[in-house]
Amino acid sequence: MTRWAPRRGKPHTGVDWFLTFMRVAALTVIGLGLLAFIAQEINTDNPFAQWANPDATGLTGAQFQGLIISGVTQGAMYGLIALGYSMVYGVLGFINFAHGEVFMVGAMTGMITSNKLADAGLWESNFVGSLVFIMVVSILVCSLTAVIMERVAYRPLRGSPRLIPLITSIGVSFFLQNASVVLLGPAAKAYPDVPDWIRTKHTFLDIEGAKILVILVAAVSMICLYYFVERTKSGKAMRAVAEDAEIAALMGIDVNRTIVKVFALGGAMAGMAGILWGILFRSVIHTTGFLPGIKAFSAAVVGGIGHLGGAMAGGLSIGVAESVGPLVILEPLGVSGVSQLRDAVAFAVLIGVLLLRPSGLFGERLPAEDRT
Amino acid sequence: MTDVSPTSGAAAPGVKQPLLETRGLSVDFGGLHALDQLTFEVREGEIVSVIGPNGAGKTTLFNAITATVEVSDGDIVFEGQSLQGLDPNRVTSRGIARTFQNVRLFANMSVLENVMVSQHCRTKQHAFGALFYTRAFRQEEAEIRRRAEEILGFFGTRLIGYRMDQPAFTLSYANRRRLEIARAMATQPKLILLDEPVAGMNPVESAELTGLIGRLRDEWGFAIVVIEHDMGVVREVSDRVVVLDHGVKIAEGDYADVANDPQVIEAYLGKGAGER
Amino acid sequence: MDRLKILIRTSGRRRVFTVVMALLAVFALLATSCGNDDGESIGDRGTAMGDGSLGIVEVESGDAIQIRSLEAITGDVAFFGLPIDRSTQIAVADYGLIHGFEVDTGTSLDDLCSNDGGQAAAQTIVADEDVVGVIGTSCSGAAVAAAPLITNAGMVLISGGNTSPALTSDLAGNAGPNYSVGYYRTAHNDLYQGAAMAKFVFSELGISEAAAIHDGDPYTQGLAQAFADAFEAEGGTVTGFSAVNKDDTDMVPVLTEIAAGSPGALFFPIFQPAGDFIADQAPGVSGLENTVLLAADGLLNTNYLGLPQTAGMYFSGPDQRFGENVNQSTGMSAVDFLAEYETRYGESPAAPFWAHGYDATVLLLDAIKAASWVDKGTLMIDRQGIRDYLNGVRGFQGLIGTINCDDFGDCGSSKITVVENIGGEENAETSISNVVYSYEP
Amino acid sequence: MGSIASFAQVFIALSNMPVRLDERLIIKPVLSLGYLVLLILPFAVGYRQGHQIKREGVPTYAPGPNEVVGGFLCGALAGGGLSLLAVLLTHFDLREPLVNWSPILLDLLAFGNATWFAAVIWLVIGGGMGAAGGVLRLLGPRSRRAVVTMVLVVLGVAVLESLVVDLAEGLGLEPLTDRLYARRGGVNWPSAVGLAVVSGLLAVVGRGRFRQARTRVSELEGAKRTQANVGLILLTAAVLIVLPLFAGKLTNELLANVGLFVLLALGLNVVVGLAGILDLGYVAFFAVGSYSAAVLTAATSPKIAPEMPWLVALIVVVIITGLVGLFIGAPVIRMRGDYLAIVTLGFGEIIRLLFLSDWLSGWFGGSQGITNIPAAGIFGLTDVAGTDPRRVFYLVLAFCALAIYVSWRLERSRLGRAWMAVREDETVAEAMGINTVNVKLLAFVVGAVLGSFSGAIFAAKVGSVFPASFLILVSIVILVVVIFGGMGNIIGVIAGSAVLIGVLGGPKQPGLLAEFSEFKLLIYGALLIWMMLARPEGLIPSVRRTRELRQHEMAQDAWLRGEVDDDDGGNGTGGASSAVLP
Repeated sequence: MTRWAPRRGKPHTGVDWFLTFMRVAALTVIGLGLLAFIAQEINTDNPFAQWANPDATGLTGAQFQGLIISGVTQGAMYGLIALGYSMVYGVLGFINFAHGEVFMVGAMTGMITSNKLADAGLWESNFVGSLVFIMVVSILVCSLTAVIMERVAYRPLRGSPRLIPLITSIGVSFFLQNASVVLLGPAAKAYPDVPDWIRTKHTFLDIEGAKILVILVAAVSMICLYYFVERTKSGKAMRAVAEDAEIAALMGIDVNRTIVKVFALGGAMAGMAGILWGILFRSVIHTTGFLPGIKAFSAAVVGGIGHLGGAMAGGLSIGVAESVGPLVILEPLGVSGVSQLRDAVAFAVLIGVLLLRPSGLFGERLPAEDRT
Repeated sequence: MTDVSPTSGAAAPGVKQPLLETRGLSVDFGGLHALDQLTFEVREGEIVSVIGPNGAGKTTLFNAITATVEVSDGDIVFEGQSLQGLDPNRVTSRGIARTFQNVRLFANMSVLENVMVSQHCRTKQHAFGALFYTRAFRQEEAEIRRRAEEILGFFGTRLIGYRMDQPAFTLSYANRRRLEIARAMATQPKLILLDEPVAGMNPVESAELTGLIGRLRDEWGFAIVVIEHDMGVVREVSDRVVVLDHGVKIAEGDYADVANDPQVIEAYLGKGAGER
Repeated sequence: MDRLKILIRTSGRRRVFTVVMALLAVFALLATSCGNDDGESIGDRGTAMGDGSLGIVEVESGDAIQIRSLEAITGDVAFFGLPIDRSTQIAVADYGLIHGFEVDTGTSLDDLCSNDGGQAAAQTIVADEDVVGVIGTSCSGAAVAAAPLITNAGMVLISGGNTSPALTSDLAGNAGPNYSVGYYRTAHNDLYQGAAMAKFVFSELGISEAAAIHDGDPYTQGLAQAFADAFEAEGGTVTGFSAVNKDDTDMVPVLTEIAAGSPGALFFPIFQPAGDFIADQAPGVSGLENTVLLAADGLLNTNYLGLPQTAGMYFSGPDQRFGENVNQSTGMSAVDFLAEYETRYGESPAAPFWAHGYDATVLLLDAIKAASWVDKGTLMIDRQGIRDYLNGVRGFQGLIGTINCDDFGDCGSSKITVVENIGGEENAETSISNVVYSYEP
Repeated sequence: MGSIASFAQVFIALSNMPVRLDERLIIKPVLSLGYLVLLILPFAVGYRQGHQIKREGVPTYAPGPNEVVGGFLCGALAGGGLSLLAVLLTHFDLREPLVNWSPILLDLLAFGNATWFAAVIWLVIGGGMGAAGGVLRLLGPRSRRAVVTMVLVVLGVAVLESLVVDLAEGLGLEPLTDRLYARRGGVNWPSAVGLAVVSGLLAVVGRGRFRQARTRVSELEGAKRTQANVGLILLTAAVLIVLPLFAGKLTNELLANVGLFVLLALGLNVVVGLAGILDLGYVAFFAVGSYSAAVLTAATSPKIAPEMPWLVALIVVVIITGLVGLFIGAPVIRMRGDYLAIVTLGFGEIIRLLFLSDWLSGWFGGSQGITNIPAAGIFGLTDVAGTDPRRVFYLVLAFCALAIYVSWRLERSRLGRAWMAVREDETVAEAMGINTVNVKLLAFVVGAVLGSFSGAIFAAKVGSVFPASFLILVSIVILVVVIFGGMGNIIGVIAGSAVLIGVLGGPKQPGLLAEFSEFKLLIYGALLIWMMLARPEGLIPSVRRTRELRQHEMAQDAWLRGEVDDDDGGNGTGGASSAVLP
């Protein structure tokens, strides 16, 4: 279905007026919140800091830094997951709703393998080796899950109306989540204990080891992926299929194979994110993948879907926004219990971006049939 | 470039007022000028053909008029009022209807429904009428149906009878083209834009449709703009021909003038080519 | 109506009408004859309690007395409801026959820890008119919807897990908004626990600035609120009151929000796994390095106490030093019960309310015994008698200690203790009885 | 195929389904529900392997003993998975990650005997079921029908025991059910045999009649056809009105729950089925309906407590939900379909979080919800509350009738046609003069209002509202119901709710198979995938939807029937044979 660019101009219908109003209102709220926050930071006693929230206290520099780092860590994982959404959307033009569950499968695999390793005593004696091992296992399992998913649930539906595979993927997501419940039980499952250097803060920037690890690994994975997509033959085939599958097929590219590779690659990134999640939080449950999955999709949209760098940037912005937003914007406005609303903030970012800049921060790259 | 009309307003006495004018219309696609400062007009009851090689901006012109593409400069005036800033559906309700080059019917709706739904902007019964099944609602439904059957009847026996209740995708190619025209007629326009109406038809069908285009004007009083590649059809139907190349109008006039214009020949066949 | 003729080939409208009316009449007769067995004699009541005002349940010879168990036995709160459900089964087995009749608990029902789940399950219970009493629910939210249904049907609902003040009273003689006559509980009222923790923090630890976090569950929110209110009543300042979502993992934002008020103590009466993350991440947040962490019975289990990050934390909860207590009716001691539980289910109870469930069941069975008599081989149970018995319970010795029922169904022990976690997996069991403060109003 | 089935068998075994369901007897003392779930797959595989794809020109061979042998092999392979599992269960301990890796499972698989017994017996059982499937292929259509009916009736009667008993009690047929069912559940095996014989005979005798009647009705012309349809509708209505009088609380509660979901599904059907907008946050309107009804009627509502009568409150609720529908709809309505889905999901979650939040707890009670919501008074005639599910059902029925009327009228109006056009091709619809934004927004609002009815009834029924009732899960379940039943088709949607919510149960409502409650979400997920792959048009499809999804096949069929439109000679570039849109 072709989508035409709307004609530029003043708002001319009720809906447009309403949307403009909403845009203005959203920006006003953000602006007021930020101003109130800044006022708080300057001096908690000034009247502007207290106009909405008389108990305003402001944050110390260390607290603010802690927030940012936690947001960036979280965002790096969203970014890794978002890559999968972004690549699949770029190639097939549909949202693989179940991708978040692939991430959950990764975290679960990590939990099982690491516990087995801990039973054998290897986890304590050779932590780094074990870590690499569970990463490899998780990547393999997740790629396999993603590929099976594609083969069983999505390939037969290629070419059907675009909402059909989306609905199917909701079913897949539901199925995987509940398969985990019935097979592994509904309780949260813990990773074995990690060495102190992971748990404690380091002198470097005063960050926990786990967070440094997450950010580093995410960066490395991103670079590898970028290299793969831009430089290798398979990567070029992927880009060609994303550009226009029919023409790519005419050029002798095996489209099915390429799509399988895309799923495998997305799965691998999700598997990596799953392990990082496990190391950072040391606990996993069947719902681990659901909300992070949706947020990661939001990240892909925010960054501009189909754009790899955008996915990472989007992940970081969603992560930081949901970490910082409630405290910096909502609390100075007198909203109580703001941390409860962080998911709401993450979704609000998605809605806001789609309202203000529907093609994302970096512009979207869509399959031929979805473009103007 | 023999007979280029004056830009606007200065219509010669005795000539009908322009129904549609474009004034310096430009459309850009990321640096590419799909339309460049295009100025032309259509008068009431006139059939104008727009021709030009592939990529000349013909369909873009239609898209610009029907507001499905962003206009970067210039203005479109219909019945003395600017169409700027209107949504596509508002343009249609002002009285401009179109068909699509690649036939886009509502494939799963029946033939009759395709025509009925296109009367949307000319009818007004809303949810309440439907819910309470008011007299006005029933009358309007009956009227919509009658009108739809009348329009389908215009094409002879092809689209009526049992076929009215068949889904549109069961139609043959030629009948789909006809249904597209019927659908455009159902919006009760003053101006119809036909995008390659005979493409893909055999000579018999295409001759028949050419006749229909004339009857559309004569019997229904529509002004018509046709994009067409088939020069036979163009010669047959056009009062006036506009030639586009790379978004620029390179010629305008009656068929004979345009066909002999060296610039047109060059645009079609490249430099140094002979008679077509 | 006459269009029906095509399908029902009858000769006229009148005939259809007659047939339908006749059928209706027959069914109505049948229906009334089924429900009408009050005419029979009820025999000699003897000393059985009650006045028959809520009706009498008859259990024929060979049948069993029907009670039900309604707990949260699936999903993420199963760890909480399952031990109560199991202790009900054990109590029924221990108790033996009542006037020579067996007791049947039927299939365990699930309250899904929610109001709609509770109502749906309650509906299945009340559909069976032979049921005399229900042990449940686990979650207060479920009881809010289930209690009216169950008590209206003349049954009693005795909970071993509900703690919300709304279900009974505010402890000052005012019925809570969701109180129903016929509702009882052996679990303590939240107000006790909130007050106990507040007193401990303010007087024992000498901290005058505290904060609280809940997770949006009615139970945790109620308890956190009770703590905050009691702490302010003590003269302390509540510097922050915030909430997380149950599936949150990154607690840095909420902890930063709390840290902005620099509290001396942080009370988070929530569940696992969110509780793990708070304990783990709190020391890393600037401003909370030295804050004392406090939690409640939702986290008071060996699994949580064994985590490295929870060493030194304080936990409030019902007095769990059940060791020396013996249930006066069955003679079962807490130690024996735990042994029995282990043999039956291969694990120790995951949440502290097993004893409350056991006592609740025994109270119900005692009440049935006191309100029933045998007439010609049929057991007659007076529904009102069961309530009369429960209203009069004073000084009953149960596993949880001495049980007194007040006018609003609060039968629980009001004794709350605070324990300190010694730290380390190996000390988890000991930590549970490492009482550093105990409270009784 | 056999090996896939064997994986599936192992999955089922490890999901704890057999062990959990073993308590529920189907046929006493032969078969429990737990074993039943392990028997279905080998049978299905055995039947399926004899499946032939019928093609013009390729001769079809008559099914012979090959089918039985093939069925046996496939079935044995499927059963073999369990044999292998039994062996593994004895020799390895994987209880650590797999919680159901337990001796109980082994015991179940081995029927209490040793491991080797389990290994052998499952090969035999699997093979036997597979062969039975193969044999079924061999039977003539008439006897096959009889066998299938027999099995389905016996299983149906056994599985739906609680419903049958409840109804029988109301109708005074207890003696019959006492004989049919054993004391603690399950059909007595002699009765099972009897039931099988009777139903088999009935199938042979009756099925032809039924089909005749159906063709007779479908052959009726114009006015008479409508008459027949109206008659059928009246009959259904009469049954629905009379039935609850004889049903017990259990059945009525079930009917009321199904009704609430029918109402929700009808609302979502307007949005998804008619206008083609995939709304994953539909629960938001359910929540808004419930909460606004609660705030308006309950005396204990925290901020404002106008204590309106329920019917008056309902009018306000409709206005509020309509506005919320506009508020949510306006920003999303121009988005691409799949973005819209995710954003509505986000809105659904935002709405729930707002009701839950401490911030707005002054208005909506936060996590403590709003309790003590009074019964819904209907013109002072009756009070509808959860204590009497029968009245709830009648109330729901009335609103369902309203919702059906609304969707039925709108579908056949100018607006309905516009929705269809928008669903087909939005750009063209706009070019044909349809204001797509307004039209879609209207669908959104109509859906919202229908959902709010369900919410308002829910609040009065349960007597309290808590945020936990409005999880994303509810949206997904409603979507599954709509899709399972058949998008865009009112009857399909109703059937979908009845089957899924009635039998399996809703998100918080137990269905007839309460034993399945742990597994129902898993089954929902699997069902959604399977429906999309095998029958995307749903259980009872709407004609239009089928066309949409199976355009190619239908066009081909039409061509084969010679119906296709080729009177023009069909020799343009797009002739009749390619009469399929891209």
